[in-house]
Amino acid sequence: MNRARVEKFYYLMKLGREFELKAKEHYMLGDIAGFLHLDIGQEAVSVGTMQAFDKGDVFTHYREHVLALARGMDPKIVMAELFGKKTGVSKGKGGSMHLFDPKLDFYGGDAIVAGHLPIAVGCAYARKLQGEKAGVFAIFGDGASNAGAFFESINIASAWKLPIMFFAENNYYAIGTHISWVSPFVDLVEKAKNYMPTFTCDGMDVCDVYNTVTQAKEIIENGLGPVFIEAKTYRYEGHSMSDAGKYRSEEEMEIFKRKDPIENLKKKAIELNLVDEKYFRELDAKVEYVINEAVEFAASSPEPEIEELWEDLFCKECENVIP
Amino acid sequence: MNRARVEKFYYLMKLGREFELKAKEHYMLGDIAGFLHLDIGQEAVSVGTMQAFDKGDVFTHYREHVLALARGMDPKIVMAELFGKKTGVSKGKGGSMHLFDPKLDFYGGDAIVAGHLPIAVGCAYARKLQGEKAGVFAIFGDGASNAGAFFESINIASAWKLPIMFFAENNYYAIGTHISWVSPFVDLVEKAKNYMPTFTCDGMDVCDVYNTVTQAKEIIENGLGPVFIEAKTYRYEGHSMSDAGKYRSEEEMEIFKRKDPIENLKKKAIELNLVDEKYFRELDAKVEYVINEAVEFAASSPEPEIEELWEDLFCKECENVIP
Amino acid sequence: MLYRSALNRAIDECMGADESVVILGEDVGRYGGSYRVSEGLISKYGEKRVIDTPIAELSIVGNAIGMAIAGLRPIAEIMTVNFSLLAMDQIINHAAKLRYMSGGKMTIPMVVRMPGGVSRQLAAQHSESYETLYSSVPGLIVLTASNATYAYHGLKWAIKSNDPVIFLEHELLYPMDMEFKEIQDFDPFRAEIVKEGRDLTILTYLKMRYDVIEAQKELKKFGIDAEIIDLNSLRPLDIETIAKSIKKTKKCVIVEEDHKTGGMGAEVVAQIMEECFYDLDAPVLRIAGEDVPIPYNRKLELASIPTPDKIVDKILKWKAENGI
Amino acid sequence: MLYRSALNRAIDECMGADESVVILGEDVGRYGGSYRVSEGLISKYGEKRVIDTPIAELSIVGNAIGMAIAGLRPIAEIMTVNFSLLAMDQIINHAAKLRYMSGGKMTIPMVVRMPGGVSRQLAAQHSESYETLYSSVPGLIVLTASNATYAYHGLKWAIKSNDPVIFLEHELLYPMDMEFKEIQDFDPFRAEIVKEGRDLTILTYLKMRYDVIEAQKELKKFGIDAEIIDLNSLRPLDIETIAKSIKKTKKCVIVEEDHKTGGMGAEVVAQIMEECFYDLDAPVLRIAGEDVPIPYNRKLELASIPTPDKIVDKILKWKAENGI
Ligand SMILES: Cc1ncc(C[n+]2csc(CCOP(=O)(O)OP(=O)(O)O)c2C)c(N)n1
Ligand SMILES: Cc1ncc(C[n+]2csc(CCOP(=O)(O)OP(=O)(O)O)c2C)c(N)n1
Ligand SMILES: [Mg+2]
Ligand SMILES: [Mg+2]
Repeated sequence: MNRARVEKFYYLMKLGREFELKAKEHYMLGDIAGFLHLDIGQEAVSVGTMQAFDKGDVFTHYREHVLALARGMDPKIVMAELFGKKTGVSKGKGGSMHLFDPKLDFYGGDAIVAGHLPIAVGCAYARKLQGEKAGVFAIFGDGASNAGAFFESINIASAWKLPIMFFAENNYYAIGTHISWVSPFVDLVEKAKNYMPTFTCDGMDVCDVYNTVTQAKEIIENGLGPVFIEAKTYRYEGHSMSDAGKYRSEEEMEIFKRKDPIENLKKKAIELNLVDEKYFRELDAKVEYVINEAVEFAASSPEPEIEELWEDLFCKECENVIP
Repeated sequence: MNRARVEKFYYLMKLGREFELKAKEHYMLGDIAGFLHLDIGQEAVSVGTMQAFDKGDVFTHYREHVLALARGMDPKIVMAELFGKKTGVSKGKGGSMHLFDPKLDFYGGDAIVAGHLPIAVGCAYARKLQGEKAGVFAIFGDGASNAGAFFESINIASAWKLPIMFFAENNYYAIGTHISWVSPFVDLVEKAKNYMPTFTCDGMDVCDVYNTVTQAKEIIENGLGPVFIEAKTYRYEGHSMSDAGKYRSEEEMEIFKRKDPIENLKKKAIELNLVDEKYFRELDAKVEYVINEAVEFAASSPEPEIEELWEDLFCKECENVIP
Repeated sequence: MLYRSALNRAIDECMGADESVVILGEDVGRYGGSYRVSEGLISKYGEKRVIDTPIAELSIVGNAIGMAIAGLRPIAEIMTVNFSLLAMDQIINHAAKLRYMSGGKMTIPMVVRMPGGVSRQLAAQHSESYETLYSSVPGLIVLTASNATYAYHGLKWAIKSNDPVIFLEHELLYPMDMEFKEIQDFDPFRAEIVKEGRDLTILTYLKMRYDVIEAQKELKKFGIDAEIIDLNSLRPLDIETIAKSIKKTKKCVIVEEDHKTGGMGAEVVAQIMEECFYDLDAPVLRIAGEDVPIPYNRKLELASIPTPDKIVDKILKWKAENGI
Repeated sequence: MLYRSALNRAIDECMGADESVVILGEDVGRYGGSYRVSEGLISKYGEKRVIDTPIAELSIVGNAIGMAIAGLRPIAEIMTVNFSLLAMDQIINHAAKLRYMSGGKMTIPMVVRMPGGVSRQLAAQHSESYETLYSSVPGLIVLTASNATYAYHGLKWAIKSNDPVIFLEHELLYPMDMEFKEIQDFDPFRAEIVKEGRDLTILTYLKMRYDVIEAQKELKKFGIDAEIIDLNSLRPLDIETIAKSIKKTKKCVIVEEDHKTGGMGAEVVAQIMEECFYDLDAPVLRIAGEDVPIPYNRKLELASIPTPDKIVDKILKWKAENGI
């Protein structure tokens, strides 16, 4: 841990948290609709992984705002997407669950549980063929680890020694279903350890996530095939805005809130005398500014025109020839 | 090994072998068509499993003639089905790949690779609920062990401790694709051993198959959840009648032919002085008689009437009310 | 009665009366179902009969088929029809075919319940209506429930049926409070004449029923007396009721939320072509969703599906164009 | 040229010209493809570009999408369309939607090739034609190849296209030796007028083309001069060519192998209803497969699909009934 890293981690986690708190507010106000899956509590995973896995391709599921921000997506265009605006990263067509930016190699936002995993594997195949060392990062939840698409993916990646990192974000719940009811293992590494090297890390500790990903990605970069990382973490909110998350006990919630990734990073950094309180207040202020700017941008951006309904279905060449 | 068992094993394996050789002949003559997948070389698996797993439900794939016969299906109605006759076990509608007989708890003959596995798991769930101890037997090939349906099935069966035996009939090839090209493991137990107790047996040795299944099924009967057995075996013929099987070397073929399950059982039984040559000749004669009878029955049976095309889609109640 | 309560009651009564009825799906148990259809059932019937499954749609349907083979009467819930694409092989290649290809030996008494349709800004992967994918499959019965009465009776019928039934619901209907009628001789395959009329037959189903009812009030102001028919059953289709209405009105419109090209309306039009060609004064008008994935933005989303206003406009334009 | 050689040549030329073209599927490599379409390619282009996959259709298509995203041009082969039900989610929810829901940011240049149709006694799980399942999906281009010329040009076009193309073939066509023509301005979306005629328009595609040609010879003996149109592209549909023909003949028949209810013909009829209603002298006749899974027995199998004889009979009967 050093000062620069603390700054980056803290800033991005705080940015993610405040971004989502603001999104929640605007969901309540009706500016945002549909499914809004908050990452609150899980920021260490999103930030730690994206900071460590800073090259290569990223495939993710629908709970991806913080991952996108940590990857470098401009909060303005993410918020605008949530508002359904023309200036949004997916032109208002995707919404919260579908943030895509090929310029950032971010092909994220799949709303079919585990549906992005075979795609990520195919991308990894291509990268190997193309001689790209960085490989592919694919993140998914405990719930996804029961899907056929997940198993086919680890099987194929292992058989063909593909450069891909499977990152299991185990927050114990798939909506209201606890992983222990529907899987023989609560520890998801059990599903992969016969297939590839596995790692576990503390999903509430951004440094641990960062270090583990950094270590694991060497295997990929050295052409030694896929790796699997599991991080246990916890979402403070319900599954999405339409879920109150009542199926979890206060105690369980408390255990994780005590490990809050943002508060703990702050505490540790201050304890280590790397920075002081004031330093964080400045970062907080910066975050506030950026978020407000993002909301303003989103709110003042235009809606897409009706004509756009029929655009973006095909590439230009096809759009032109298709009657 | 005792005399009675030798008789049973030998008779059924020989029956299977001769049945299929006859089927092959009649395929060439045009009496049988479509896909015809021969089990020749693999009879020890079909017979050993069905003799040991003699209660409970059986789910299988398309390479199932010998399994059906070993389960007790009348060779007449199996051959008639291959001939597409009204007297066939599926009234000529199913053919070689679709032999079903609920009276024998034989729900076999699925032509979608691994497609029967989730169904078998559901049946096992029901049996557990109903308090039936015998459970379910599901057999599949090495190729099926790469399918999402397979993985979902072992995951669910393990999570819910269902009474089901997964039997992997590993003949190394899925049509022309060697298991080592498309799976990280040639030993399929590797895919299951984290999920449930696993066993391996020699798929060319009927006694070993029988003993292993007998041992494994105790786990199921005692309500301890699923088990997984792998048998390495080999098909002498191509994948189906439309495949010459040229992708395999003569040497490879020879290795397995030297382990022929029928010849070896015979040799061993004679060595052990359980029976003599003459005894087998009598069994062979019986087999010949039964097969000829089956062919005669099939050949002389009537074809289905055209009207039957519209029958059997729905149950009587529905057939009556559906306009 | 709430639409979702009607469904709940149907399941509850069947589970109470018959031990072999079980339900399975993601979050159907302790959570009570995404749309609260199975609320309360787990405490009444226990977790062995109200089964929380993993996120594995292929297995949900496959497992249900196996349960049916073993003598249970499973009701599988696919959280939304969008995810049923993962279970397509089990539905089409297995549930629909096992009986036929076994020469009638196998019996598959099961229901697959699925909500679908355009809800509110759920975007492309959560807004589909796959009526065509199912209603084109021999061996399946495909019912849709637009109202509490049909939801209750239709689902009960489906659970008792010995053949596989695809039971389609609509996400926007669950919380709606609706009139409810007990019906004696319930026939799941009968279309409902929602409103009689002389000038024009409007066919519809699921949530569009309500948009059509709205539109019809407006059409009345233009002196158009529309007959509204809710199809209820998509496979088989009650072409008899449709034909009778067209014989009277000579004009027909079908309103569906699904994408127009290859949507349910296509088959309806094709059957009308076969049965009513000489009765028609004008070509049947299809009012349907646009041929694009459903976008997130609300304005675009609404532009992608029929609304009462658009239904009225399109009908007026069509009448003018055809001089009818 | 053999039909399968035309496909092979198209792939071969594209792989030779463009390093980013790869093929993947079960047994496409060392085995040369179930129907020998990819024969010889692995020795020419190596196993990195001619990829033998496990039996995992969901992954075959999903992997192909990922390859496309990474800049390759994958051609995925699904051994038969029957198994594509396992890949439906990747095809419909991903390949078809990624571009749209990313606001045009994602580009998915890929082809999914699949043989289908009723071959010879392969029974219910190996004999389907799922044209409707794909042609009803916005975001997909769906082409069918009934002949070597279209197979070659159509597949080449598909490989070069930057959008996902479903390329449907028919199992009985592979070994057929066919006339082959080089075409300069090839347009994949144009229907082909196979034979001009004055009395009647017969629409068809894939293997039924040949049954229709047979039937037409017989019809001629009854003094009926039929125009035969091969649709080629199912999505988009060349309704222009169809409408022009109907304007001339006033009568239309569609012959398809797929089950009648909800088959491709339904959408064709619906578009004809929209475009040609006033031109028609009689209702469009759909001649299609029966609404049952395909049985194994040869007699029943043949009874379940159109044959030249049945096509002739049904047309004569329809003409008599409609007095045309
Ligand atoms: C194939 C599929 N089935 C069901 C759903 C509905 N669904 C959306 S998220 C979710 C839970 C996923 O849980 P998990 O993978 O643990 O991720 P988390 O939401 O906890 O991050 C479910 C069931 C879906 N989107 N896709
Ligand atoms: C889902 C699916 N994909 C492909 C096929 C075509 N196919 C039929 S059998 C087979 C090979 C299966 O190999 P394996 O599971 O090892 O069984 P074996 O034939 O060796 O007994 C394939 C690819 C199919 N029937 N179903
Ligand atoms: Mg989770
Ligand atoms: Mg094999």
